[in-house]
Amino acid sequence: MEALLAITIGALVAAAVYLMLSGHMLRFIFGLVLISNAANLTIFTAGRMTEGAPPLIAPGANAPPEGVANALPQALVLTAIVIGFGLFAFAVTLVWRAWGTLGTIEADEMRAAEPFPEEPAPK
Amino acid sequence: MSAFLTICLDIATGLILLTSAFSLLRLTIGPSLPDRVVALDMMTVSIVAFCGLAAIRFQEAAFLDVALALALVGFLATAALARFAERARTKTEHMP
Amino acid sequence: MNILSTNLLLAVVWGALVGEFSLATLAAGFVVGFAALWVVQPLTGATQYHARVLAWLRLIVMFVYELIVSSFHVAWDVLTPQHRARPAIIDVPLDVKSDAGILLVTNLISLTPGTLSLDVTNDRSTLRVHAMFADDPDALIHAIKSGMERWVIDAVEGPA
Amino acid sequence: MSDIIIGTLIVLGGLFGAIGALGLVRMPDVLIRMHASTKIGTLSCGMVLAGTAVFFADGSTIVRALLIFLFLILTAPIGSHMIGRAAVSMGVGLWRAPEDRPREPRDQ
Amino acid sequence: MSARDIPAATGNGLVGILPVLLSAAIFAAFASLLPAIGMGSVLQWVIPWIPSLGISFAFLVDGLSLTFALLISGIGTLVLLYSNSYLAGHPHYARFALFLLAFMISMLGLVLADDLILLFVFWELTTFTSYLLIGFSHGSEQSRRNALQALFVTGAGGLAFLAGLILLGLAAETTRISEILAGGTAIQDHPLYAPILILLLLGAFTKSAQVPFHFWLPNAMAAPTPVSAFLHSATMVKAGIYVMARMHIAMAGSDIWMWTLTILGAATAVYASMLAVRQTDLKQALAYTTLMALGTLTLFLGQEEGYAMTAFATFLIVHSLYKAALFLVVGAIDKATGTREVDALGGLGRFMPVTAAAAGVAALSMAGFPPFLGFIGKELKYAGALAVTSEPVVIAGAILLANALMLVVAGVVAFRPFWRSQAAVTRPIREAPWPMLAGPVLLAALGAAFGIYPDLLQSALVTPTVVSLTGDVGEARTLTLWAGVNLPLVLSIATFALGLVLYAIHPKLREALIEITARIPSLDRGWDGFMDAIRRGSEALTHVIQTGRMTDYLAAMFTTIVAALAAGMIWGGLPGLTPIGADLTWIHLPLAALLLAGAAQTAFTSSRIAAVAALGVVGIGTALVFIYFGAPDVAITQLMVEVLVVVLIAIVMLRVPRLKAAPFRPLHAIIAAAMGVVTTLVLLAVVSVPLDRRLSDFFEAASWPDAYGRNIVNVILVDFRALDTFGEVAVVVVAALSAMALLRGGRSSEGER
Amino acid sequence: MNSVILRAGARYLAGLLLLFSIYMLLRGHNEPGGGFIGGLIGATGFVLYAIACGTADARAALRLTPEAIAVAGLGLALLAGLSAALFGDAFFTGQWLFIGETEDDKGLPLSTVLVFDLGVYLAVFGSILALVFTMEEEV
Amino acid sequence: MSWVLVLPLAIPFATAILAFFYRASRAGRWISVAGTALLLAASLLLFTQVFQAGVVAGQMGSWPAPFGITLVADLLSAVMVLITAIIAVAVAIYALADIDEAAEKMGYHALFNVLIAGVLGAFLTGDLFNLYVWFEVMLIASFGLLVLKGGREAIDGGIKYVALNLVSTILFLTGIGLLYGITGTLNLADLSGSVAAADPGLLTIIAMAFMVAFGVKAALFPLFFWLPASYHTPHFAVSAVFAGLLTKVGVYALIRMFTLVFDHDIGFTHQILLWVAVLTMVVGVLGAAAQGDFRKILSFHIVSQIGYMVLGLALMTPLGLVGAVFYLIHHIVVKANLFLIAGVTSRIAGSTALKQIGGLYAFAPLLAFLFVIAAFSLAGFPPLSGFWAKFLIVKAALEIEAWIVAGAALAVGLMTIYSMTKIWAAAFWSPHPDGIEPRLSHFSVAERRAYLWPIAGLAAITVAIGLAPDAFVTFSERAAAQLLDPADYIAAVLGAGGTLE
Ligand code: NA
Ligand code: NA
Repeated sequence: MEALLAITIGALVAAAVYLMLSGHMLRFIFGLVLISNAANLTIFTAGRMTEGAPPLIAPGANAPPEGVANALPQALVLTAIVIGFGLFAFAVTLVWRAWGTLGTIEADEMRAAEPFPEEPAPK
Repeated sequence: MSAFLTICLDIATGLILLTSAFSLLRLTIGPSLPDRVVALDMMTVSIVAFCGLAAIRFQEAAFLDVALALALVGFLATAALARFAERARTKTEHMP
Repeated sequence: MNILSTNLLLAVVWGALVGEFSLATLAAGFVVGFAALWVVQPLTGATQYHARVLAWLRLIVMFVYELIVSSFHVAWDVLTPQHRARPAIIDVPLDVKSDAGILLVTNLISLTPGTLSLDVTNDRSTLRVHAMFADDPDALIHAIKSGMERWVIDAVEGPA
Repeated sequence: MSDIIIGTLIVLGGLFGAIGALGLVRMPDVLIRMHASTKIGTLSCGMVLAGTAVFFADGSTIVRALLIFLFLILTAPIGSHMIGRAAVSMGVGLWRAPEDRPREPRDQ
Repeated sequence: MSARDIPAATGNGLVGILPVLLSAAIFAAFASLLPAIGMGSVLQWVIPWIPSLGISFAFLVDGLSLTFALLISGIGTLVLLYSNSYLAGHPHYARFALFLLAFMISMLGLVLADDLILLFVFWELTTFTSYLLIGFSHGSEQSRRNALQALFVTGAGGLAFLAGLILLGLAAETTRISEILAGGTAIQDHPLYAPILILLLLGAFTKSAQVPFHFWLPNAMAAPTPVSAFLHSATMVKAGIYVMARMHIAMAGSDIWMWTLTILGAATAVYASMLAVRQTDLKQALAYTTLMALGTLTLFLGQEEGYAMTAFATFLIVHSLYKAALFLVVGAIDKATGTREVDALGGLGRFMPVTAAAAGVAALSMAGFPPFLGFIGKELKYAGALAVTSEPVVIAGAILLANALMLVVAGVVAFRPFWRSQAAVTRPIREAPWPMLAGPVLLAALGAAFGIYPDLLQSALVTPTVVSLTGDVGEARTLTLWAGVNLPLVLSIATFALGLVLYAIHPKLREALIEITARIPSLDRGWDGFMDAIRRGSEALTHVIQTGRMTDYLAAMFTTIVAALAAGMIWGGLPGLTPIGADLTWIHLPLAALLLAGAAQTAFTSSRIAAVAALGVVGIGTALVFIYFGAPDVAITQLMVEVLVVVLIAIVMLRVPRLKAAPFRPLHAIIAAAMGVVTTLVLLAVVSVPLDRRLSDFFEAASWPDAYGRNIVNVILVDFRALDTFGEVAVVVVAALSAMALLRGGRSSEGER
Repeated sequence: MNSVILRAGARYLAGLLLLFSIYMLLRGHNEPGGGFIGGLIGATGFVLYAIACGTADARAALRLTPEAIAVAGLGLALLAGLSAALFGDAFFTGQWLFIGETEDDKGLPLSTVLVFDLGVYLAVFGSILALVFTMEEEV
Repeated sequence: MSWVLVLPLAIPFATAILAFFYRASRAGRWISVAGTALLLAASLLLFTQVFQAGVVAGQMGSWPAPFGITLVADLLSAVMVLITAIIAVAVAIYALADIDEAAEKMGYHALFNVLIAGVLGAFLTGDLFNLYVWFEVMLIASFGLLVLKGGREAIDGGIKYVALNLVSTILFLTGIGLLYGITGTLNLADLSGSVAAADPGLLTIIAMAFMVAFGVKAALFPLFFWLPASYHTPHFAVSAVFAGLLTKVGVYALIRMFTLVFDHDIGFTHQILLWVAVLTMVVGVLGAAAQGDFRKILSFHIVSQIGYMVLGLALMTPLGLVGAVFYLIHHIVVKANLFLIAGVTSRIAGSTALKQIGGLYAFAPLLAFLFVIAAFSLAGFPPLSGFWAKFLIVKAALEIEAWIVAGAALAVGLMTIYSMTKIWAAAFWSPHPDGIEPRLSHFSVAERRAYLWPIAGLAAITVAIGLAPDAFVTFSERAAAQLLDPADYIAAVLGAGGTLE
């Protein structure tokens, strides 16, 4: 499954990058969500995959049975998901505010901070 | 686990994945916004079922916790999108 | 609902006695407590408590039954090549007033054959229903009012 | 014995799910599709969960399965109500008859 | 603010006096060293500064450095005294005096430093202080431009100089100058000798304004006249000369040294004289004669012969004396009349007799008339030129021409304004106050005194300087007014004759020279174009790179990622890829298919809702992977987050506009595909090697017995790696706070467009 | 959203979600769950409430401002980590107290780890609500 | 032992939390000042310990390395922490005058302190994933600070900053996953040993991912776009702390990873770094030459100067690393200060656009003096700190006969002079185009103090480094020696056991 997932992740990344390059900030956000998922899956995959054996210790036991899934990547992914959500939440808010303030959703039309040379800098 | 159950499990899993696939199809073709929301909702429900099947397949009841959480909050996505559908009508997207 | 709290308390006591607070033991405790309260009913005075609990039970059973029936209904329509549906949107007057009642009625209507709750008007007087087989709207309204709504009123607001 | 019950329940659950989803694809208008998804989807899920409950047959699992089902029948109709209401308010036309099927408005 | 607007005042009080006293004290201190140095001793003073880099506060006083030190502090004192009157009442006089004093001290540090890096520190300090002084009249655009030009040219040379010094330090394995010099010409055998030399000369030539870097010096005359007198005649421009002289023992003697210095020195001397004659502005004319002097000094440093060395030492002093005097005189004229245009001036001798006298004496010395020191200097020049090992005739001829032109300039500067009668006097002219006279008079008088009594100068400064240059006291030649009838004397007479002729035809000569020099390309004319080219080139480049378009930025970033990873793969090679079929069961396929379908739908749909829903599908698919591969906690979190993502996007979509159907973008698709491919390849390679699971083994073993938790993932989160979780929680909280600030803060900025 | 049905359902669902979230928080150390998941679920409850009844009602139900809850949660997590100093241990060293400990049963565990998880819960809960409420109000 | 490592993290967090609750009152700002002062004390304590006793390491949660998270300070970390604390104090004081009440109410002080905490966490952690977490803490706080000002420019700058940084963050995360996938560990000291067993080719590929990810943070060519697009838009206090610290965290991470972990194939990785560094220097400085705004010029110069630091790393010689460390120290102080000065300039002269201002030399000589110190230090004029920084790097390049590199470094120095004098000529020397007299006396006494004390303090540090560089060079030599031979670091971390062994 690692190999299949590696290919799938590649496809997710490709889709995400294509979206992020579109110039439409909403599509950028979609790409961001996709590529975050891809990154999380990458960590998960790189930590190797074990079917259906969550790293839980049964009551009465001192340790999980042999061959449970690798717990550390799971913890890392969980952390990454939550951080990713925080970043996403800010980014999506920013896009919204950009639409409100700059009046465009097209990234390449956002030129307030870096105006075209012929335009006078805004005061 | 008996061979019968294993086969049943494979069949059921396949059917549930088919459910997801059909939902995905509706999601893709739309055409209306509510269509897509319904499709996503259906997909959420199918994942709940999938969790149940996974719990049996791996004899691990912990997967039911996933199902439980999803059953509770999956509705929220549906509600948010449905509300969007309704409000997008009334509050047409204006240039601020 | 004083008696319900008493019953719940009994469930907790049961859990403590069994030494486990799993939901299963608590449920068992609730049943035991229900029985106990029924037994001591003469002491606490007559209430509708037990009748309503029974009404709830009926509601649940009827509901599961209707859900299964309706699923087969729809499944049939899905699997057969031609669509038999003659859909329409029908307004049903509502008698049930409480939040819980309205919620239950609309939910049950949605999960039972041929009908889907669309909305309740803001004055809570009318329920809009999408019916798949709306050849006879009046019959449908009657079925709802005497079926689902009745059961819900019995369970939530007490039997008439 | 229990394997047969479990197997039957989950296969039926899966079958209902697939049929419901097929309905989602096949049925003529969005409100009718919602009939399919709301009712059959809930039932399908309920059956699989019942199978799970039987399989584990311990209190905590049964309660969890029951709870999930309860959540589902509580939320699914509310969801369909919201979508349905939105669909109606958006003017998604009702499917009438095959001979003069109206064009459905697209969300774009 | 020009000088004439300043109301007459006697000075600037204590701020004016203190620097004069201070520099006088410095001068006196150096003067007190004269006997010891005259006896041939060398004083050294070392305190450690940066032992880790082998750099110390090392100072060395020998003939060469003492000569410079005396010129610097002596002329500095006079200039400060002069400035106090010249800029009397100037609102920024304190800054002026501070900068001038700072410059003087830097210059002293430069000539006394016995450490390469210490020398450079002072070198750059002189550059910097002179920048402030040149731009002292900062209100004028021209002033600012010229200050920048001086800084940029000398700064550029300074950086080459630094490289040369560092290399020299590396080659000599010491940064102590005295140690390098003690090694004699050993450094010339080092393979880096040529680069070191070229780099050092680049520094020296820019600083000393040698052709072709000469153009900044006349422009630097934008500075107040006392500054020009001090920096641009007597001191700073001689820093390059000093360094060449300082390194003479170690570096001179090679062909490259000799030819470079001789040719560029001679070229500078001749060319600068022509430019000087061309000028009508007195200060500009003097500026070019300074260049001529510097060229001559460079020329001499190219040689090793005793006459050349003696000529160098003498002319160095001569030039400083008369040139500083003449600059100060020009300042007095400017201050008195408000102009420095030679054609507008005349008849000042009646009103400013003392100034006129000082000017006359200094000019005679400059023109090389006996009995002034200038004459001795000139004689030695010819002697030195004739002693040049190759092409002495050409060199002597060049000097002759330059000297004749010098005579013309001397006449123009020091004679005409005072004694030409035709110019109309438009305002009352008064003699300059005594502090402005002290300098010219004293300097001119010294020129005369040393001419008449050359022995004094010889023993005190010239001979010790020659020793510094050659290491051999026997190389010092005698200074004398009358050395008999010899070739130098003949050349001197020829110079006078030619000079007087040229002076007579001066107006025509000037026009002719204007035409000739106009045809010679000058870097100054190119300067503004050069600066403009820098700006426009930078703008063009920046416009290409920093386009302001985010898609360009992102495309560049992704391309870089692909390129970097691909380069790594090509260089390092992939160890082998996991085959697709490994551990694959049928159930994996629909999982992957779900993810792929969701991703494709998100990428290509033009319906927002479809995209969001498809995003949800990917989220669900991801969660399914987590579920299936034993990560319930992660799956729950993923699902929760996915739901919230949908909720937030749904809210946002109420405001932002719909997607437009986007045309297919082939370039972006290629970048995207490449990103996907490299990701897949790397991941396939990573999972092909076995994983070391010892961290998780530890967590599994310790989770329950030591951390009392049975959910290992949770124990990792809240115990084993709690710090991660804490940081993560901080991220979430701050994200919320930031987003709130953005949402609420934005209210006011809406509609600002 | 102006829906009688949704509003009626939201009250129950929100309560249910809140309850469930605390359940997930408390069991997280031994079963799937924990502070994040609990906080996320709890927040979804109030988000639902806000969608159904408006943010004003939801804020009223919450009593404290969500951002204050979030920052307090962060503070609580920090305190849980710092508390190890009182016992002479390193930052974030868990301190455990078992109530009613016996030979074969550790009894009811109370720990700084749980306090930390509670801080995580509050921080996640408050943050999400702060974000969503503000967004809702600005639409 | 470990608490001395924890305090620099805990103090800013506690400060942030307190400042948040007092954000609506004036107390918030003073909490921030007091908190950063306390932080400075704690940082001094840490620095002293590391300086005297060598590498300090502590295991969080008492779990032994490599299982638990390590906080560790070698000399490089310790000095970065100290400098960060100094900048924090300076900016906290400066903020008293620069930050308006609206921004305070929206939580400026909390965001600022969290940013500092994130920076410090990045410097102190000995764990790769934990480094990622601190990067994120820093990043999200910087997002908030960046857009706090609102307005078109800040939002536009914010969009680009956020978008490009998010890409790098995700790449970093992916890199961590991959590195874990081949080594099975996250502890940096442990990684240092574990990579020996890994496939070198694969390691090189992953190293490239890290190089790009940190390259974005450090603003290397061609990944720096976000910086000039955004740094001129926020409050001045904010851009000062960004300019001083954020890119330097990227540089720090590059130094740490490419000395401790990715030193297996220097001939490839560091050679690439070398040319990237040269291009960064050159492109950055040319970018600056094209600008006509005080802050935009400074922003491009950050890019350019980062090139020097990375050059020092890329040379990977003792002297090169000495130069890199020294450059870091110098640059943080100077660059932050220049942005602070830009803020005062803007307040009294009305703008940062060079064409629209002037007269500062005539009317605000003190400011002019302080600017000269910072600007000419940046330009590498002796005897200011920047000279020694440049000197070390150039000497390191010349030492190994990297002529082109050294030449580029010197030429870039010249262009830096060009830019600094451009600012000087336009803002200070030339008269104000509107005839305004930009005087410091326009401020109230309290404002003037809040503005000038930090600037003067940082200028004093610049001068001190310049005049007495030996201590700093010696220090940098020790730090570089630790980097080149991380045995002490590794021993301190892997030996810093928790309670369980
Ligand atoms: Na958990
Ligand atoms: Na920065």
